[in-house]
Amino acid sequence: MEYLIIIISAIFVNNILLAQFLGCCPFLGVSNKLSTAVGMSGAVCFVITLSTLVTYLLQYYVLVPLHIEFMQTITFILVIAALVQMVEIILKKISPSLYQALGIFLPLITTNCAVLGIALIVVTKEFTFGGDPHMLNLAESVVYAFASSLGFGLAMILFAGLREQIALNKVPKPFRGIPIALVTASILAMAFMGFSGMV
Amino acid sequence: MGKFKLITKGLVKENPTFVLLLGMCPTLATTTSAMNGMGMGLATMFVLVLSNMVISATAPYIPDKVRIPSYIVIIAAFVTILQFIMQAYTPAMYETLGLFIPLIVVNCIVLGRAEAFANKNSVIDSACDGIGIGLGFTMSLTILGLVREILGSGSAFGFKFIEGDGIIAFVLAPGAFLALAYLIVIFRKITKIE
Amino acid sequence: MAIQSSLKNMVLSLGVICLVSSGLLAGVYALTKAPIEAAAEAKTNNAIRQVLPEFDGAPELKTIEADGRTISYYAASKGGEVIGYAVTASASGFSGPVSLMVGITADGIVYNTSVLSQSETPGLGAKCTEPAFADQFKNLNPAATKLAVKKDGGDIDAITASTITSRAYVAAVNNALAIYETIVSGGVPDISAGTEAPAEDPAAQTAEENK
Amino acid sequence: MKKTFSIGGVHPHDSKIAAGSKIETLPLPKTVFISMNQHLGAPAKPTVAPGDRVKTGQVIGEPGGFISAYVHSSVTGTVKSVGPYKDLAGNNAVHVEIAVEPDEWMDGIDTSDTLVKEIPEDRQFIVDRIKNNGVVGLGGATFPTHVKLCPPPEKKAECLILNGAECEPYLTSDYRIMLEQSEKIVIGAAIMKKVLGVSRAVIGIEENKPEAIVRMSAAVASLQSSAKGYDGIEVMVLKKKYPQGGEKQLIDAVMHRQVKSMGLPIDVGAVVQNVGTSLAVYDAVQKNMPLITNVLTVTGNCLPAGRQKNYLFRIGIPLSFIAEYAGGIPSEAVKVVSGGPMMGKAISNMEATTLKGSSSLLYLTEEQTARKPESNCIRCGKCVEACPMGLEPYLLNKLARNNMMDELEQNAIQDCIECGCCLYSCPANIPLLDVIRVAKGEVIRAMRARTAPKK
Amino acid sequence: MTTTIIWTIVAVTLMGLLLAVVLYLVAKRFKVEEDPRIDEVEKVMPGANCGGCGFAGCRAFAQSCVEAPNLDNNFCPVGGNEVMKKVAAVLGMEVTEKAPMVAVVRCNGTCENRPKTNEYGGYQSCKVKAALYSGDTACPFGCLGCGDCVAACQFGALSMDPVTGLPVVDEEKCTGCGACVKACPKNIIELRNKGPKGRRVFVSCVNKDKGAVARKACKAACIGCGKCEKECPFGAITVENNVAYIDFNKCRLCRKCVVVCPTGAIHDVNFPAPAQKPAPKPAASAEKPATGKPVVEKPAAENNEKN
Amino acid sequence: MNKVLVSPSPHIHADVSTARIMRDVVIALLPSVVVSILYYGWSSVMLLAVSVITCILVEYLITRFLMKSQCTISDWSAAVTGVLLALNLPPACPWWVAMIGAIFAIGVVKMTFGGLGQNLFNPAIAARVFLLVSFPVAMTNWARPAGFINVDATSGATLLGTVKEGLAKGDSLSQIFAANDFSYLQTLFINIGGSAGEISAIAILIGFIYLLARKVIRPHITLSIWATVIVFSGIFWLVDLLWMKDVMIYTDPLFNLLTGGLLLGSVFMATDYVTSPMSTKGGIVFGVGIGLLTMLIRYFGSYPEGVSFAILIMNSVVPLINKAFKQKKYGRA
Ligand SMILES: Cc1cc2nc3c(=O)[nH]c(=O)nc-3n(C[C@H](O)[C@H](O)[C@H](O)COP(=O)(O)O)c2cc1C
Ligand SMILES: Cc1cc2nc3c(=O)[nH]c(=O)nc-3n(C[C@H](O)[C@H](O)[C@H](O)COP(=O)(O)O)c2cc1C
Ligand SMILES: Cc1cc2nc3c(=O)[nH]c(=O)nc-3n(C[C@H](O)[C@H](O)[C@H](O)COP(=O)(O)O)c2cc1C
Ligand SMILES: Cc1cc2nc3c(=O)[nH]c(=O)nc-3n(C[C@H](O)[C@H](O)[C@H](O)CO)c2cc1C
Ligand code: SF4
Ligand code: SF4
Ligand code: SF4
Ligand code: SF4
Ligand code: FES
Repeated sequence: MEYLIIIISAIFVNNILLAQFLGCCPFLGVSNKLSTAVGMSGAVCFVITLSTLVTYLLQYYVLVPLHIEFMQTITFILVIAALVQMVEIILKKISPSLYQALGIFLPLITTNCAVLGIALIVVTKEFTFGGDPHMLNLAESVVYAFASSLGFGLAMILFAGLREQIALNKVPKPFRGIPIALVTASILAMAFMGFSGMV
Repeated sequence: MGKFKLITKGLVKENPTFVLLLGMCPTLATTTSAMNGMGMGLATMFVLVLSNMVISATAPYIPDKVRIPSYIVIIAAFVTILQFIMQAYTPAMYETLGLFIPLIVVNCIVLGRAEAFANKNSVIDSACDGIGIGLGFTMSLTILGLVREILGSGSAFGFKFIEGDGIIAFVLAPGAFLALAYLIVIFRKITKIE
Repeated sequence: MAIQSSLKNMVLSLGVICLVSSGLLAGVYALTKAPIEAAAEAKTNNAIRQVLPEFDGAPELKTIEADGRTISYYAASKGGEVIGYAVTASASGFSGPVSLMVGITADGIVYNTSVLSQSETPGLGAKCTEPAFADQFKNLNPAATKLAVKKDGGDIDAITASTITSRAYVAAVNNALAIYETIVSGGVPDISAGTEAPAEDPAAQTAEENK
Repeated sequence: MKKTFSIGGVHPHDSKIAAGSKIETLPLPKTVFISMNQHLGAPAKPTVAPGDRVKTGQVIGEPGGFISAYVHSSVTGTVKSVGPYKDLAGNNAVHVEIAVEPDEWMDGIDTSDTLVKEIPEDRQFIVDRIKNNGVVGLGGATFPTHVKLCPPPEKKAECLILNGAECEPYLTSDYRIMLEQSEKIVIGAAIMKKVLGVSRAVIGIEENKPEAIVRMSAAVASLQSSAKGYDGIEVMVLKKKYPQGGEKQLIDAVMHRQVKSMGLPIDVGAVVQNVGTSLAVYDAVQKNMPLITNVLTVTGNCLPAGRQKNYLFRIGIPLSFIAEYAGGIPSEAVKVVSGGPMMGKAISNMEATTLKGSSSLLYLTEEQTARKPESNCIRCGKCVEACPMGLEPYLLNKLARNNMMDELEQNAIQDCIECGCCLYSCPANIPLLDVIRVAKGEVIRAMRARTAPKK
Repeated sequence: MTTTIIWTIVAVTLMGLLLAVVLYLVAKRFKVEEDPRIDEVEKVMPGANCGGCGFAGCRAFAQSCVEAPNLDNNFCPVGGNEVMKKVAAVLGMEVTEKAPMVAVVRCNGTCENRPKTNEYGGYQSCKVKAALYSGDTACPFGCLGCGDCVAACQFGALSMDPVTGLPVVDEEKCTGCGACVKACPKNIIELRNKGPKGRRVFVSCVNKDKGAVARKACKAACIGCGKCEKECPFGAITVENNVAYIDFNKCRLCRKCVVVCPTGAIHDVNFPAPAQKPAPKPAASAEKPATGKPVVEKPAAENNEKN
Repeated sequence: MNKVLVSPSPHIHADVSTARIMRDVVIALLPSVVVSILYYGWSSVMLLAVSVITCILVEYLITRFLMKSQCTISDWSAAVTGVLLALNLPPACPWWVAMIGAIFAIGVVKMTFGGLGQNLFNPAIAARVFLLVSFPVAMTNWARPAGFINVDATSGATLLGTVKEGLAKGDSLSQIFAANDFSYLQTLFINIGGSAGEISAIAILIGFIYLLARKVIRPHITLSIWATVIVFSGIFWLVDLLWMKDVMIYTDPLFNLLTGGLLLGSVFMATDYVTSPMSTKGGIVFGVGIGLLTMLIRYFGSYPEGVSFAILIMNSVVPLINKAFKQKKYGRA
C-alpha cells in the first residue's frame, strides 16, 4: 500500500515536471515528436532509477560515514556523469538497436535537473507517505525515483502528443514554438492539480 | 567585442531566459516572488562568473576528453561554496530556493557558457560574459517573479498593495508556465527577436 | 588549444582539478562551518524565544525515548526553574509535513506556536504562518478550548479553503501536547490524539543528553 | 433491411427531376468535333486526315496503348481538320472535326430494332466486338471495357455486378435506359457473364427507383424463361445512400467484401459494369454497333419542368448546341456541370463536345453551388463519419497543407475515391476534397516512383 | 574537523582520477567515426534548409560535399559562389563559378491584357486550380494567380501584384533557389541568368496556341510570329510550338527583339531607358497593348562584383 | 447566364454550418439557463451576461486588433463558451470572477491556439479550473442568492461537498444523508445547491435530447461516462453495502450520476467537438477515462467534484487517443 501511495504521488500528484519543475529543458526541447519523447522518457527512466540507486548508496555508505554530506552535489554529479557515459557505451556495444532508440538521448540527460534533483531529494527530504514524516529507505527511494521518472514520461508523452497536434494548426505567429508549448504546459499542469490530495 | 557589449548582450540579444530558453527549471520553480527570482538569479550569476573565469584560465591545460567532467567539477565546487555561504549568511533565502541551489550545477546556462565562451576567451572577457549573462538571467527571473507576485499575491517585492490574495494560480505551477509564455511573447514583440 | 588527450594528461588534469577544488571546498567548509552552525542555532533559538515567555540563557536540548523513537525538545528555565518546553511536532498537511515549534509553559498552556517548515500552497495553506490563523494558538488553554477546526466540531477557525492545512496544524499542536504530557508524566505519548487537558504534576525526566 | 455499404456515406437530396422524361433523340449539328481522348488511359491516335470522307461508325481513331480504345465517327461527312480543340476544362486535346452530311452507316452494322437474345458462344468473338466497337465504361471513369472483361488468368472473377445505382442526385439517364431498354441491358449482362465465365450477375438498383426495379426484374424473368444463358442474373434492391454506385461500395453492399487498398475489384472476384455499359455491350456484340451514342440528362432546379430532358446524343456534338436545342441556359444558372453534382465536372468551355461518357448538363444556381467562405475546422468529425473509405479528411487536409507526405500515405490518402462526401458535409466549408485530390495525386506518384525501379 | 577535510580531498580526488582513467579507456576503445569536416562545412552554409541544392537540408548537402570527389555537382543556390568558395576552402577543393540566377515570371497576362472568362470557386491554390481546368481566362497557359509560388518562396522574394494579378519577383531577395519553379503547375517561372547589372531580356509568355488563338486569349501573348527570331543578330531566339524563347547564354542584351515584338511579349528589365524604336509604326503602336511592367522592378544591386 | 462559376466537385453542400451547430448548443442550454435564472435570480442573470459578453468581446478584440484576421464572433462559439462558463460558476460568485474566467477561456485557452477548432483544451472547463485554483474561496462559496421562484432548500453547500466534509469528519453516509434531508426526486428537478448549471438534471437531459435529435452530437461519449461512473461507483458501493453496511463511505451510483457537474459536463462539455476524439472508439475510451478520473477524484482526491479536472486531463490525452483509435478504414484489416 505504501508503495502504491509513493507511485501515485510521484506520477500524478507531485509530477516531477508539472509540479516540481525538474527536467523542464528536455520537456520543452525534445517534445516536438511523439517518437523522440518516448525515447527520451525511456532513457530518463533508466538513468534516474539507476543513478538514484547509486547515489543513495554513495550517500549512506560513503558520505555519511565520512561525515562529508556537504559533498553531495559534487560527488553526485560526478557519479551521474560517469554513469551516463558508461551506460551509453555499454548500450552501444550490447544492443545497437536499443542505443538507436534511447542512447542518443543519453548525453542530454547528464545536464538534466531531473536526475540530480531526484537523487538529491531522495537523500534530503522527509516524506509523509501515509505515515509519519521520515527519510526514505533504499527500496522506497528506488521506487520513488522510478515512479518519478514514469511521471516524467507521462507528462512528456502527453505533451508531445499535444504539440504534434499544435504543429498541424495555425497558431498566431508570436506564439509559435515555445510560447504555445508553455501555454499548453500551463493548462496541463492545471489539469494535473486535479490529482491533488489523492495520497 | 567590447567589454560593455559583452555585458549588455546577455540582457537582450542573448537573453538566456527569453531568447535562449536555458535553465528553465529554476526559472519556473523559483519565481514565485520577485525577491526569490532575484535571489536565484544572483546565485546563478555568482557561480557563472567564477566558473567562467576559472575555466577560461584552466582551459588550455585540460585535455578534450575530460573537458566536461573537469568543468562539472569546477562548477560543482563553486556551487557548494555558494551553498556554504548562503547557509551561513542568508539562511532564509537558502531555504526558500531549496533544491534549486545545488541544481545550478546542471543549469545549462553555466555549462553552456563554459563550452561556448569561456574556454575560448580571456579571463576578463569570460568574467564580463558571465556578468552579462548572469545579469540577463537575474533580470528575467526578477521580472518573471515580479509579474507572478503582482498577479498571484497582489504584492511587489513583498510590498502588498491589495487586500487578500491575487490570482493564486500565478504563484502555482500553471502560472509559472503561463507568465513565462506571455513574457516571451512580449519580449519578442518588443525586441523583434525571433 | 587544449593539450593532448593522453592518459597521463587526462588523469593529471582531472586529478589536479579535483584536488584543488576539493581542497578549496574543504577550506571554505572549515571557514563557514561556524557561521552555518550559528545560523542554524540562531534559527532554533529564535523560534524558541518566539514561542515561550522570557527565559535565561540558552534552552536546553533534551530527548525522551517514547514509542521506540527518540523525541527531542527544549526546556527553558528562568531563575533555575523550568518555565516551559519548546516541542517540535509535525503532521501531514496538504503537500507534505507541516512542522511546528510549539511552546508550552510549565502549567500546560500553549504559549505560542511557530512554523518551522511547511510546503503548503502559497495563498492557501501557506497562510498558516500568518497571524490571522496562528494567533489562535497564543495563550491557549487546551483544557478550555476544543482543539479541532470548526468543521470538525472544534473551536479553531480554519484558513479559508484550506481545511487540510488547518487540520494538520491543529494535529501538530495536539501532538506537541501529547509529547509535553509524556515529558511531564514520563509515560508513553500518544501522538495521534491528545486533546485532553494536561495531567497532574511534572515527574522525573528520563531524558538523557546526546552529543 | 436493404443492403448497403458499411462505412460512411451521405444522403443528399435526390432531385431526380428529369426522371419522367422519355429519351428523345437529338438532331445533328452542322459540324461535330470528336475527341481522341474519350476514355481513361492513352488517347486514341487519329487515323483520318483533313479532306477524308467518313461514314457513320467508321473508325477514326485507334488505341494509343494497352489501356485505350477505338474511336468511331458518329456521323457521315468530310473531315475538316485534325488538331487541338479545347475540351470542357479549356485544355487542348486532339479532336477530329467533321462537316456533317446525312447518315450513311458502315457495312456490317445492324441498325434494325430487333432484339437479339441469343448470346454468341465464342468468347474471343465477343471480346473483339467489344474492343473493336470502342466500348468503354459509362459509369464515369470510361475505362476500356474489354480490358476489364479480360482479367489476368491468375485472378478469377466470381460475380458480375451491374451498377444501376445512379446514386448521384439529378442524373436520370441510367434510370431511363433501365426503363426503356431493360431487355438489352440484361442481354448485355448475360454476354459479359459469359465472357467472364461467372455464374452470378447482380443488378444493383437503389430503392428510390422502384419502377426500374420492377422493369428490370421483369426483363430478367422474361429472358430467363425465353432464352438460354440468363441463369444466375438477379436484381438487388439497395438502400439509397451516396456513393452506393462507387464500385468499392457496391461490392461491399452486394458481396460483403472489401477491395484492399490500391487493389482492383477483381482481387475479390468482382467485376462492376455500369448498366449503360451493358447496353453498349449489347449493341456492340449483337448489332456490331460502335459506341457513338449515349444518353444525357439536361436538368437543374432552375429549369422549368417541361425542359427537363433525357436525350440520346451522338458523340462530338458541341455542348452549346445541346443547351441551345434544349431552350438555352437558364439565366439563374451560374454553373453548368457535366455529370452529377457530387462528382461531375464544372464546364468552363461550352464549346466543348460530348464524349462517350457524357451523362448530363446540370444547371446549378449561385445559391445551390457557390462555396461559402472557409472557416476553421471545428473537428466535428462529420467528414470522418461521411467518408465511405473510413479516412479522416480533416487530418488529410491538415497534413496536406503542411506538406507531410509520409503521414499522408500512412493515413491512406491514396484510398480516397474522390466522392466528395467530406466536402459536402463539412460545416466549416473547408475545401477538403480540393486539397486531398491534389495531395493524393502526389502521394500516388511518390508511391509509384518508389516501387517502379524495383520491378 | 581535519579528518573531514582530509576525507573530502581524498574522496573527491580519488573519484576524479578513477573517472579520468575510465574515460580514457572508453575514449580509446570507441572512436568517433563521423567526419568532422561535415560540421565545418555545415557551419559555413546559410542554414536555410530550403532544399534548393537538391539535398534534404544543409547538413545533407554538407555531407555530400565532403564525400564528393569535387564540387562540380554541388551548388548551394542560396549561398551562391561566396559560400561555395568557403566550402571549397574548408575542403581544399576548387569550385567552378556559377552565374547568379534569378526567377522570372513568364506571363504577361495582366487583368487588363487577359480578361476573366469565368470565376473560380475552389480552393485558392494554383495546383488545385490547374488540376481542375485551364483557368479563369481564355489562356490555358497563363498564370493562375493563386500564388503557390509566393507561398513556396522562403525568402519573401515573391508577392502577388493585386493590380496585374501576377507574381512579382523582388530580385534582391531572390536567391535563385528554384522552389517557385517547382511550385508553379504552369511552368511559368524560370530561373535565368541575372545578367550584368541585373539586365536581361526574356519572352514573358508561354502560350503555345496558334497566333490567332493566343491573341484572342491575351493581348500580350507571344503569337509565335517569328519576327524576333529573324531580328536577333546572335541567334539567341528560337520559336517552337508557337512561342519564342530566348537563350540567355546567347543573348547579348541588344534589345532589338523587344522593339519588333508586335505584342510586347518580350520584356527587358533594369535598362536605364526604354528600348528605342527605329521608326514608329503607327498601326502597331496604336494597338500595342499595355505591358505589365517592362522596365520597372527595383534597380538591381548596383554593380555587383560577382560578374 | 451572367456569371460562369467553375470549381472542383462536389458542387452542392449539405445544409450545415458551424454557426448553426453552435446555435443549437445554445438552444439546448436554454432549459438549464432558465432554471438557473428562476432559481438563482438576478445574480444568475448577471453571471450569464458578464460571462457571455466578456467572451464575445474578448474574441472580437483579439481577432480585430491582435490577430487582425476575420472576426469570428458570428460563429456563436464564444457564446457557447460564455454560457457554459457561467453555468459552471457558483451562483454567489462575484461578477469579476466570471469576467476573469471568460478572459482566460477565450483569451488564453482558445485564441492563443488560433481560435475556434485549434484549442487543445475545453475553454470553459479550463477557465473553471483556473478559477477554482485561483479563487478557491469565491469558487467554493455555495451561498444561495434569492431566486424568482422559491424552492425550499436549506444550506448552500453542494451535496458532494457536504458528503465529503461529513466523511472527513468521520460520519457515515447514512448519518450525512439523514442530516441533510436528501431525496433523489429533488436532484432530478432541483438540486439543493451547486453551480447554476447543475441544479436541474431534467433541464440538462432536455438539452441532451435536443442535441441528439438535431444530430449535433452522438451519444457515445456521454453514455460511456455514465456507464463508467455507474459501474465504478457501483462496485465500491456494493462492496460497502454488503460488508460494511454501518460505516458506508462510498456513495451510490445514482447519487454520483445526479449530483455535481457530472450531467452538465458529460452532456455539454465532454462532447465538445474540438477537444474530444474523432472516432467512436476513441470517444468511448475518452468517456471511460473521464468517468474513471471523476470517480477517483470524488472518492480519493481533495476536491469534492472531479468532472472538470477529469475532462481537462482527458483533453490532454485526446491527441494520443486520436492516434491509437482510428476509424475503421475500408479494405484494411
Ligand atoms: C493547487 C491546490 C493547492 C491547494 N493547497 C491547499 C493547501 O495548501 N492547504 C489546504 O488545506 N488545501 C489546499 N488545497 C485544497 C483545496 O483548497 C480544498 O478545497 C480545501 O482544502 C478543502 O476545502 P475547505 O477548506 O473549503 O473545506 C489546494 C488545492 C489545490 C488545487
Ligand atoms: C490505372 C488503372 C488501371 C486499372 N486496371 C484495371 C485492370 O487491370 N483490370 C480491370 O478489370 N480494371 C482495371 N481498372 C478499372 C477500375 O477497376 C475501375 O473499374 C475503373 O477505374 C472505373 O471505376 P470508377 O468509375 O469507380 O472509377 C483500372 C483502373 C485504373 C484507373
Ligand atoms: C463516388 C462514386 C460514385 C459512383 N457512382 C456511380 C453510379 O451511381 N453509377 C454508376 O454506374 N457508376 C458509378 N460510379 C462508377 C463506378 O465506381 C464504376 O466505375 C462503374 O460502375 C464501373 O462500370 P463502368 O466501367 O461500366 O463504368 C461511381 C464512382 C464513384 C467513385
Ligand atoms: C456539442 C458542443 C459542445 C461544446 N462544449 C463546449 C464546452 O464545453 N466549452 C466550451 O468552451 N465550448 C464548447 N463548445 C463550443 C466550441 O466548440 C468551443 O468554444 C471550442 O472549443 C472553441 O475552439 C461546444 C460546442 C459544441 C458543438
Ligand atoms: S472524397 Fe475521399 S476523403 Fe472525402 S469522403 Fe470521399 S473518399 Fe473520403
Ligand atoms: S467536417 Fe469539416 S469541420 Fe468537421 S472535422 Fe471535418 S473538416 Fe473539420
Ligand atoms: S523567387 Fe523563386 S527562386 Fe527566387 S528565392 Fe523565391 S522561390 Fe527561390
Ligand atoms: S506563376 Fe504559377 S504558381 Fe505563381 S501564381 Fe502564377 S500559376 Fe500560380
Ligand atoms: S534547467 Fe535545464 S533541465 Fe532543468
